[in-house]
Amino acid sequence: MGAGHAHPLHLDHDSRVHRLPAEVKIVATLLFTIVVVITPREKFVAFAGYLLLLVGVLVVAKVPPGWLAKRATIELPFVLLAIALPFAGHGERVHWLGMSLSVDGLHGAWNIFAKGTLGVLASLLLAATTTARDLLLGLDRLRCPQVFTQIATFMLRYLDILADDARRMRVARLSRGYDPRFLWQVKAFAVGVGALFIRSYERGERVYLAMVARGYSGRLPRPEGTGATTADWVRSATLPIAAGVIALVAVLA
Amino acid sequence: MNGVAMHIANGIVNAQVSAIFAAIAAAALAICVWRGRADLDDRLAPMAGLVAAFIFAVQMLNFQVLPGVSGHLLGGTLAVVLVGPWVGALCVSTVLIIQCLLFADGGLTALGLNITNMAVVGTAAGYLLVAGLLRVLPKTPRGVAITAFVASVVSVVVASQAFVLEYALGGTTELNLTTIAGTMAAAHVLIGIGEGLIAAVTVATVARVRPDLVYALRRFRKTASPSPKPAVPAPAVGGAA
Amino acid sequence: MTASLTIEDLHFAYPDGREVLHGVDLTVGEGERVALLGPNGAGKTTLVLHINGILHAGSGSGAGTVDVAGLTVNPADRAGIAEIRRRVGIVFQDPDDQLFMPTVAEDVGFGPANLGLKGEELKQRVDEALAAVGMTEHRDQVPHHLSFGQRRRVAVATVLAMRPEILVLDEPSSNLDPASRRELADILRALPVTVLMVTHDLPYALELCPRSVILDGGRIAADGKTADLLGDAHLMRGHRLELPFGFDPAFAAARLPST
Amino acid sequence: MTASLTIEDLHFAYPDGREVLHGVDLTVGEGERVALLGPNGAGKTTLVLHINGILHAGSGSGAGTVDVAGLTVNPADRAGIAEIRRRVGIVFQDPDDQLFMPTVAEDVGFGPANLGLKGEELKQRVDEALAAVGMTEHRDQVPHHLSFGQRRRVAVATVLAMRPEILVLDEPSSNLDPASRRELADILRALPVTVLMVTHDLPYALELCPRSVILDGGRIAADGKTADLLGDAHLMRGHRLELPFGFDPAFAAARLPST
Ligand SMILES: Nc1ncnc2c1ncn2[C@@H]1O[C@H](COP(=O)(O)OP(=O)(O)OP(=O)(O)O)[C@@H](O)[C@H]1O
Ligand SMILES: Nc1ncnc2c1ncn2[C@@H]1O[C@H](COP(=O)(O)OP(=O)(O)OP(=O)(O)O)[C@@H](O)[C@H]1O
Ligand SMILES: [Mg+2]
Ligand SMILES: [Mg+2]
Repeated sequence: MGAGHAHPLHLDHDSRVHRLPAEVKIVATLLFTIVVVITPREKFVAFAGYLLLLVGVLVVAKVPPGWLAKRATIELPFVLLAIALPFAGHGERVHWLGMSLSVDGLHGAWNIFAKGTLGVLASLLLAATTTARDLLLGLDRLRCPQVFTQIATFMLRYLDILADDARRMRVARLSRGYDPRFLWQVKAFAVGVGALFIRSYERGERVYLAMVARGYSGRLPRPEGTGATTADWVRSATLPIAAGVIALVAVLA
Repeated sequence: MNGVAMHIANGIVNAQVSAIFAAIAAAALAICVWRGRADLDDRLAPMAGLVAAFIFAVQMLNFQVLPGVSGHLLGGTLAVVLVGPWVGALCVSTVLIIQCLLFADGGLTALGLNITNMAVVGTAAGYLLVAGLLRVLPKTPRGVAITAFVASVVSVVVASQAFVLEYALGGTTELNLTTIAGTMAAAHVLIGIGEGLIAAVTVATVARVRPDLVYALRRFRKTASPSPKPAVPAPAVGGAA
Repeated sequence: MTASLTIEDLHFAYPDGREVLHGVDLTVGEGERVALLGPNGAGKTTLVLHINGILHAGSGSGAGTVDVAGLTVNPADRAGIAEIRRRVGIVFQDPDDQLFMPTVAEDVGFGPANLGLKGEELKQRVDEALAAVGMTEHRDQVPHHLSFGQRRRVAVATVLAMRPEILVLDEPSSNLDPASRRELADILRALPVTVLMVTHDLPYALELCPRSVILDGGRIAADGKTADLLGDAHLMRGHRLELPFGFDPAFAAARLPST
Repeated sequence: MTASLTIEDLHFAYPDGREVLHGVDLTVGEGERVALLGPNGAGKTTLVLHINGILHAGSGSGAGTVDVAGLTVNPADRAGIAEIRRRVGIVFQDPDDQLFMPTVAEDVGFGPANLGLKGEELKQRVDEALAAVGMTEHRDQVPHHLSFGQRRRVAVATVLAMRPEILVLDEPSSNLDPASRRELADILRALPVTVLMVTHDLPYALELCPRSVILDGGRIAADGKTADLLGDAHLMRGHRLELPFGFDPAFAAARLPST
């Protein structure tokens, strides 16, 4: 991970979606997700429409579908929950392949599955096309209170330090004959967690002081550029507006 | 049934209840921002970032608690002990916001629910216990470790019950609430024990090596040995720190 | 000569109770170049970190005053501290403490950007500083993927780019290859600023700093012309300072520029 | 003379694609002391990290073989690697990479404990190693609360305590005060082991290592007697190596022990 620049879900290439300022992407994703969530669950066509919209974004952003599908598996616990619902739900029941299923539960399962999946896909597309730093900059431009962006900046920075220090400690141990198969691994882990925390903290503290020594006052210097233009907003608005139209048509139909 | 990983996804709780809790979370965080500013000095700023990063890292450890039941650590108590309740709540919510936006973990529309459970309820419960326990327990690394352990277990369970409440108000499918409450509580007692152990080890190490960094001990230290440093001027810090 | 830096009766103990400074007094005049010598653990780094308020009485316990260019270091006075930090540039002993941005160029630009520089002017500052330490071709690399010596050079560049009035360097020459070491000396000699340099490299101190101060056990043990101090074998030995192998004081004196 | 270390046609590129080693060949005989010289970024640290398999073809991309005391470094062979790590002790360039335990004594004892030492014997090893670097009184401190030079000394002690057959030191003298530097040289000279030492301190190399190797741009550029290499001004300048200020080769040669 390159010093808070990239993150594991970021796809490092160029596309029209990548180039959009982060703030318009955040707002578009949020509005899209809200439309998805308020759509009544039995409007099946609407959800198909939303999926098509996301496929459109995926094509423009040049995100490989397989890559996205693999990342989407973090939703799995919820899919499992969804599968359980038809069995555990109340009310009217139907019988299918010898199983007694609750109708409300089936609807609930579909609801969680459809809305959950669409939400995860939208968020993944946002993550794939936005670096951590752009995201923070976007939040900053959206007037997110500075404490959050400040804590988040340090958090991303420290994630690197934690990973880096954990790696250094591992190398140091290995070089001195440590064989992680030994049983006292647990003890080493316990000692390690505390030591890692202190060590990373003190390193991070020194880094922070070095930043302060060079005039840091809570805000990273903004890269040149003024943020989103009207054209950017218009372009990104297509997604939530299209979703809104689909929802409206589905409800009215 | 499956013990829900604590990050609620889109579509589990209906839109109205999600909106109500988003408003509650926003109000609570506004208070934290206001109260936390005074705390966020030179020393606490990097600590807050590290606590957030640490919580972020431990939240990635997903525990298989029982067959088919998994959950992960929350970190609220650790945050309270090291950076205090206000900044602690801000740390946990920052983690949740970043996880939601950059790691697609937890639904965007469920952010208010998640923040309420983990950042507000979990942290508040942890804080009350820490404050209470430290009155009676010794202010030593061991005492702080025990405090952190107990407070972690309780706060995790309390936070999990907040989910049950939300589900009762706006669950999209009718389920037997006592079953959910029972399963969630059982699963989270175990999660809480795991979390408590990590929190206890970490806090004990910090208390031994850098006692000055443990927020929960500051109050007691001040009376013991008056520090020459003047109190941080509250308003001046606002923009800068 | 006006004083750039005045330290008076500085005491300091770390939070774990270890007392490190026991009353340090030091005055450095404007434009002077002073070497700060002393054994490992003498408190040199601790002293240096007081100069722009990174360590202060509140970060452990201590007493005494530090004045920089007429301003008193007082951590409670945020505006004053900011002004002092704009005037004093510190190169840390460990380059890993200094570098934190995603690329070398951004890291070097961090300080000047905080000073309000923008656009072309900012870019020029960065380019100049990188050229000075010979790291131009690495400008887009991740700082943590550089070699140790390269990181040290970038660390020096980050401070040069801020054009401070007072330059404080903690072991700047360690891990530099010999040519870079000389180049750094050339750069420092050409800058019209006050320099306080911590070093264990005695010939380097002699070459660059007319005056030296020895810190040992948290107290100033000697203060005088570098050549005189290095020539006093008894004094040197008393503070774990020895001339390195093959160093010939007579040979060196002959080559010393007459500053 | 049997070879302690044989490196053949070693190539290496870091995961980000930067090619660092372009076919390095090096043989070090048993009991030899060899200095590895070269400019910043030449690939010295990268080379050193191959010797006990911390870096290998799999951690980036590369080719070639490294043999240590007759064993071939092969990261897939866990038992072999463990044996090699028991024989080779590496002092890292950055002491922070080396120290990770809560106290100095535990850190120094970590390696010997992994070798199976216990109780009194373990304690004695730790005491000896700490005494050798003069850090006995700091045994119960947190390593990260030491000064940089003190951390360097502890880092050396952690490796000495393992009594390796081959000692690889990456810039061991940087940040050490002059007396510690000399004491380290005395320790190294007294040990009956093979030493490969990376350094930018040319007089130190001359004092300690009869043979030197220059690595530049990922290739061995020269290999010969240290005195000869240092005497070849043209060669030296070509690889950013220059004799430091005040260093008099004639003066040094006269003082060199006749090894
Ligand atoms: N964070 C800390 N906490 C406690 N003690 C410390 C800390 N940092 C340094 N010390 C102690 O303070 C003393 C002085 O350290 P300092 O880093 O100032 O030395 P130094 O003169 O810079 O040495 P070196 O030449 O090795 O860099 C040492 O004895 C060290 O152990
Ligand atoms: N982790 C890394 N990822 C990518 N490139 C790296 C990494 N570490 C080092 N490099 C590059 O490899 C080259 C050689 O680095 P190395 O650390 O081996 O140099 P060195 O000879 O030890 O230099 P120094 O004298 O400064 O310590 C440098 O150009 C550096 O930028
Ligand atoms: Mg120092
Ligand atoms: Mg190196």
